[in-house]
Amino acid sequence: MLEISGLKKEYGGREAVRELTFSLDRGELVCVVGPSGCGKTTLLRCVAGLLPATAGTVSVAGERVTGPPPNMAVVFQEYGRSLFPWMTVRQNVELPLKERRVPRERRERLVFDALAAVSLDDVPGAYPWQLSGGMQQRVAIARAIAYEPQVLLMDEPFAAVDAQTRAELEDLILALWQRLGTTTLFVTHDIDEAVYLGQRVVVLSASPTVVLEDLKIDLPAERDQLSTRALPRFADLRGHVYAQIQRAKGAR
Amino acid sequence: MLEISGLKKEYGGREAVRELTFSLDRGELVCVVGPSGCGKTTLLRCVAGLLPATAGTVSVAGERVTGPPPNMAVVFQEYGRSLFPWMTVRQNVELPLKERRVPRERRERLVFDALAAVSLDDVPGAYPWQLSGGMQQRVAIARAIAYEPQVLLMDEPFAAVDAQTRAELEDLILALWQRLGTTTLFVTHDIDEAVYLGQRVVVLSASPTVVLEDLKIDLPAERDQLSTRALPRFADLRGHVYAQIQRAKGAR
Amino acid sequence: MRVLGLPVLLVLAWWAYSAVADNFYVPDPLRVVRAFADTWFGQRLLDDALPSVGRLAAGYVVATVIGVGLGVPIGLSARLRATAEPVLEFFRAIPPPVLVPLIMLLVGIDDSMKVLVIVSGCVWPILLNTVEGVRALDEVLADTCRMYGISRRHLILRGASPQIMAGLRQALSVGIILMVISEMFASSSGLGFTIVLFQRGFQIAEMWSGILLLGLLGFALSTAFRWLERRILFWHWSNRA
Amino acid sequence: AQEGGKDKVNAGVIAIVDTAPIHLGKAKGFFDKQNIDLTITAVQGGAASISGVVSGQFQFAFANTTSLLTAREQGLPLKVVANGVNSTGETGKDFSAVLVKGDSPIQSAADLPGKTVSVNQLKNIGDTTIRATVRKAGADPATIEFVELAFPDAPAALQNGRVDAIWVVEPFVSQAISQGARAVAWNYAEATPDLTVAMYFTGGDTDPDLVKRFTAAMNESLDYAQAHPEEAREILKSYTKIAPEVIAQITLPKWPAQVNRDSVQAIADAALGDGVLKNKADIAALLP
Amino acid sequence: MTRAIAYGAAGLAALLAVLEAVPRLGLVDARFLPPASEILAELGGLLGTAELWIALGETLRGWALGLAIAFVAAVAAGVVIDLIPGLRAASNSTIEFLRPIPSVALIPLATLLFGASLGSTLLLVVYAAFWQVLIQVLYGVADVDTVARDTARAYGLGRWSAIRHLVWPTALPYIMTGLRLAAAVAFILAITAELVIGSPGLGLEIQTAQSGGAVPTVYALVVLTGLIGIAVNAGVRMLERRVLAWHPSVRGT
Ligand SMILES: Nc1ncnc2c1ncn2[C@@H]1O[C@H](COP(=O)(O)OP(=O)(O)OP(=O)(O)O)[C@@H](O)[C@H]1O
Ligand SMILES: Nc1ncnc2c1ncn2[C@@H]1O[C@H](COP(=O)(O)OP(=O)(O)OP(=O)(O)O)[C@@H](O)[C@H]1O
Ligand SMILES: [Mg+2]
Ligand SMILES: [Mg+2]
Repeated sequence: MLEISGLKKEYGGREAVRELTFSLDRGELVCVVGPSGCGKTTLLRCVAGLLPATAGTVSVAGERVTGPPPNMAVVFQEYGRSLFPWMTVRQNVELPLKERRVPRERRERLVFDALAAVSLDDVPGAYPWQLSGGMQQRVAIARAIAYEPQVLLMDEPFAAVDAQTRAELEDLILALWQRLGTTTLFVTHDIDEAVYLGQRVVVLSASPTVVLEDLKIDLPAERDQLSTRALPRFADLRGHVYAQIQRAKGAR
Repeated sequence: MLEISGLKKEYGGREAVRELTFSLDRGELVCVVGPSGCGKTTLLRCVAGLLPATAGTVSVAGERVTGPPPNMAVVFQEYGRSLFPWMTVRQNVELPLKERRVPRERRERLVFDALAAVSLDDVPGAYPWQLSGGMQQRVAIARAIAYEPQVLLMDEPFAAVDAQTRAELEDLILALWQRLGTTTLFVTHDIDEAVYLGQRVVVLSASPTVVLEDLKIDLPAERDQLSTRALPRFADLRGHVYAQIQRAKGAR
Repeated sequence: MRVLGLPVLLVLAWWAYSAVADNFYVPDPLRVVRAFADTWFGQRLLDDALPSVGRLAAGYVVATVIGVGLGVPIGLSARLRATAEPVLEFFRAIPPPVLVPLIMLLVGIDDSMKVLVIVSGCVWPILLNTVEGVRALDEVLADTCRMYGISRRHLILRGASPQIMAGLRQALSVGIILMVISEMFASSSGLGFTIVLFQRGFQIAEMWSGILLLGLLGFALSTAFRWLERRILFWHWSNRA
Repeated sequence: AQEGGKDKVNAGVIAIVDTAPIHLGKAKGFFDKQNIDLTITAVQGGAASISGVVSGQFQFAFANTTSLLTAREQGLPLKVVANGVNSTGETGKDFSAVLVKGDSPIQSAADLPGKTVSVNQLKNIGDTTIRATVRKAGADPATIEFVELAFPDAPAALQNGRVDAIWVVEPFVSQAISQGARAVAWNYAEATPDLTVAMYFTGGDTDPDLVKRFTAAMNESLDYAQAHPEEAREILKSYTKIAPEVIAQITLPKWPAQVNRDSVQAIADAALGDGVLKNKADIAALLP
Repeated sequence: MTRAIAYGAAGLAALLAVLEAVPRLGLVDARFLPPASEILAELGGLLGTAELWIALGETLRGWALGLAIAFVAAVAAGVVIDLIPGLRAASNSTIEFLRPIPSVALIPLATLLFGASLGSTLLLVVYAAFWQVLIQVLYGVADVDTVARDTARAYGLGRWSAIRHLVWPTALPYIMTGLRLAAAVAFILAITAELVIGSPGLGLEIQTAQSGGAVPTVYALVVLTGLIGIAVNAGVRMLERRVLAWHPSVRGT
């Protein structure tokens, strides 16, 4: 569904990403982790078609990406800046559908369902700045869901929310993904989160970046904040990724 | 060393903290956890003498607290706002000592040692905004150490730093505490962190707040990010606190 | 009580001074108030105050249209901005009053001259703030638009509106100043003209009443502006309750 | 203030043709002779010189008749000390005129009603004398629309058709005529015979002896300028920015040492009739 | 960077070309708008005369003196209003009323009180510049971060230390903004006072040149005021850069 091959990115002659090659099958949820500044955001922006790559290609459903592809949605880390502050929650979620000329009735259905899925159907008339951080990020997620993308990209979406909200949002993402089967690329720097969420975890090296490891997460499909995280296998995987990243940092 | 008894705080007639009673022995490190908005910051500001309590008393080393006590240091959550951006790292650390009229030579010694303790002795001339978030928080910690407090208060000091830096800072706090033996009250909303750091964990209920549980953490004194967290007992304690907080939230 | 305390004190101080000092140029407040009523409640309001305000409004609107209209494309295109910046900086730095003689040479002396003088001063704060506002549009928001195929018209004016409003606010005070100055040249009506006429005729109390009226006008306009701004920028952090 | 035996005097004077005598007199040393150390400060207009005198910045200043009458009416204690400048009294050869475009249908002052005429300051000597001239020509000046336009701006405004007629003084009269404008009225000359256009004055509490000496120096300067027009033209180059070729052409005013009381009275009456003054002026209190 | 300069130069060149072409092609009477080359030549000539430099000195003196008085008075007033509890609320309405009074409304008063002299210029400049600075000072002293204030208290900083190490640096960026705005306004008002009242300075030169019908001189002087305006702005920005090296608005660039 999503293929990244030989991706390279230089900023003004300085190599940030050296060579990335990996792919996602339809309906897969893959997490990408790596040390800070290794190029996770760069990778994601290249995949989203927001940034031209220096070399290599990205393709979605066989189509080469040159600009933002039509069936892709992104949830940015900076939720506070990705919502339109002068629009209500419902207007924010609705806007992309309006621009796509989705008929009114279907549009309302989609918006309502998406807000319900993130438990925000009681505040459609509120403005983003009247909501807590976690709620704002849920609005951004609702907007992505309502858009019905084939591919969903998320860039450290929970980096700025507190731990309890974060756990809730993680479970929300898992539940939605299981229900809708959207191909999802999830970027994070939190190893626990990556192991908890992903079917696979792609570990990146420090910049100039390559793929250090593409790790299959062999935990039960049904996950739970307490029991899954308490599994010895979880600690194993966690420790393994942690050691990898330490190695990556050390090698820098 | 630090005694909190019958502490009650109302904001404009609305009860935020109902009744808190617990104490810290000299040299103890106690973590306080509780659901968001339960009054952790309120508690800490009362202890620091920055906020008058509605009822009850706080005393440090037998002295009743009415304003900021002289031998107490505070590390705030918002490190970005608690460092003076117009001062260099060394000036920030030095300022409280200057106010205290510590002689120049001794002051320089203290500042140097504190910066060395947080591995920042190579950037004393940098301004806070030239540092990463984790480094800024280490400056705030260095300032607290150089102040040589008998009691150290920390309010969710790592809430806004990334997971890897956070792990490093946690270990830094543990090492410093073991070396200096400062009585430390550490507020967090991260259960893992509380269990990992504390000798005891005080669990607060949702607002109006009371102490739900004062839990002894019977983990080995020597802690390590990977092995300690992988211990079955760690998962037990973690699960126990988690369940308590869920209960506290549910009861709201 | 608090709100009124200081103004009352100031008026009393004025009164006391005028009584003690017997300064020809500082008449006592009562005379000024009487002069105010005699001068401004009547034909003068229609003949002088209204045309002034009308020209101010016209100049302000034209300046807004030009400022925003040029500011958006200049803000969007880095190349255009680099080309236009020195020229804009230069024109902005010219004190608007020195343009009065030139504008008079070029367009004459009727109302269009006065309106143009107001435009020539008001347009710069609006233009430069619009450029800045458009240029500083949130990148994340711009990326969001690209990702979800949202056309940028949803973003540009709204996103830049806090800055544009800041420019409009500056332009308002510049506009009042230029309204007065333009009427001090080649005029036969208007508030600025009338005040100068009083001054030349040494009608001191009347002159003070004109200054007072200008103060009231400035105050009323800035109050109205603040009201409007709150409505338009209800979502901006500075206006959140 | 006495210094080295000389009184320091600051005089506020407009930098126009009319004030050549005081500049000439200073250059000739007439003031030194009277033990006056004279500084001439350029001011913008009558209002500035009057308030300069009232505020004590100037001991003496120069202002036109109407401005002085208005100030006196408002109770300012002004006193004329010397004559300033007079009309030549000759139609067609004066330093002040109402001009129209060469191809204008306006032929004389009687055609001005209903037209737009520019003056440098409204409610001042310009509109008063123009009204008087029009009245003398047998027409009713009530429908003339006066607008304010500084002298330098007026010729261009006339050219562009922004106004129907302009009132200007030298050097703009010569300049505009050389560019094709045509004079239809000589308002100073026609309004009243030998009009005293402006005068030198002082405030209420100037040392009478100093006033006497200043008057003496001023009168000597006036006489000298009147007698030596070429030197008067020459001195213009020192304090105005008028081009030398224009200076050679302009019509100079008359500089008699005596104030023409009748003309001042006539202006006061005309101003009262036009509503520029509210009360009958006390000429005697103003004039020496 | 060099590209930006090239584009900027191209923009200026285009402006000059238009100003040269319009009168030469007869689109506007060259008597009213002389070609750019003539204006610049005139400016060059003027710069060689002592008169111009004296006038320039007069203008800058009025500007600098007025700005300095307004600045000191406004900073002092702002700090006093902040220090005395209740004064802010009490003075609020008065400030809000006096501030929008256009300073040019005082021109007649200045003419009467001081005539055509430095006093007139100062009255207008000080009045206009004072409010610009005062408003910024008031915003600035109110903007002290609560966490920073708590930090100062927790570490035992005294009242004067807090003002010196906390309030003043916090307000400084605002004060600099106020200074920048005030410098521009003060320059405009200095020129206006000279132009309208006739106080000595560049404005009076413009006025006299215009009275003599010397149109190219008028244009040359207008261009000169524009250049000075740019210099004033650049100067304050440079000062700002030095004083606020730590501030986000400066360190970003
Ligand atoms: N616009 C840019 N211009 C120049 N260099 C850039 C730019 N954006 C990113 N970089 C550099 O590219 C590298 C990768 O940055 P990127 O933001 O992709 O890292 P990241 O993995 O997302 O880091 P983090 O975890 O801190 O978000 C960094 O070294 C960064 O300094
Ligand atoms: N200044 C204040 N005025 C009124 N209410 C306040 C104030 N500060 C805090 N509160 C209320 O008191 C309660 C406790 O707030 P506090 O900030 O102490 O919570 P917390 O436990 O630190 O939360 P968090 O984990 O989100 O930081 C909350 O309900 C809050 O709304
Ligand atoms: Mg990133
Ligand atoms: Mg808190």
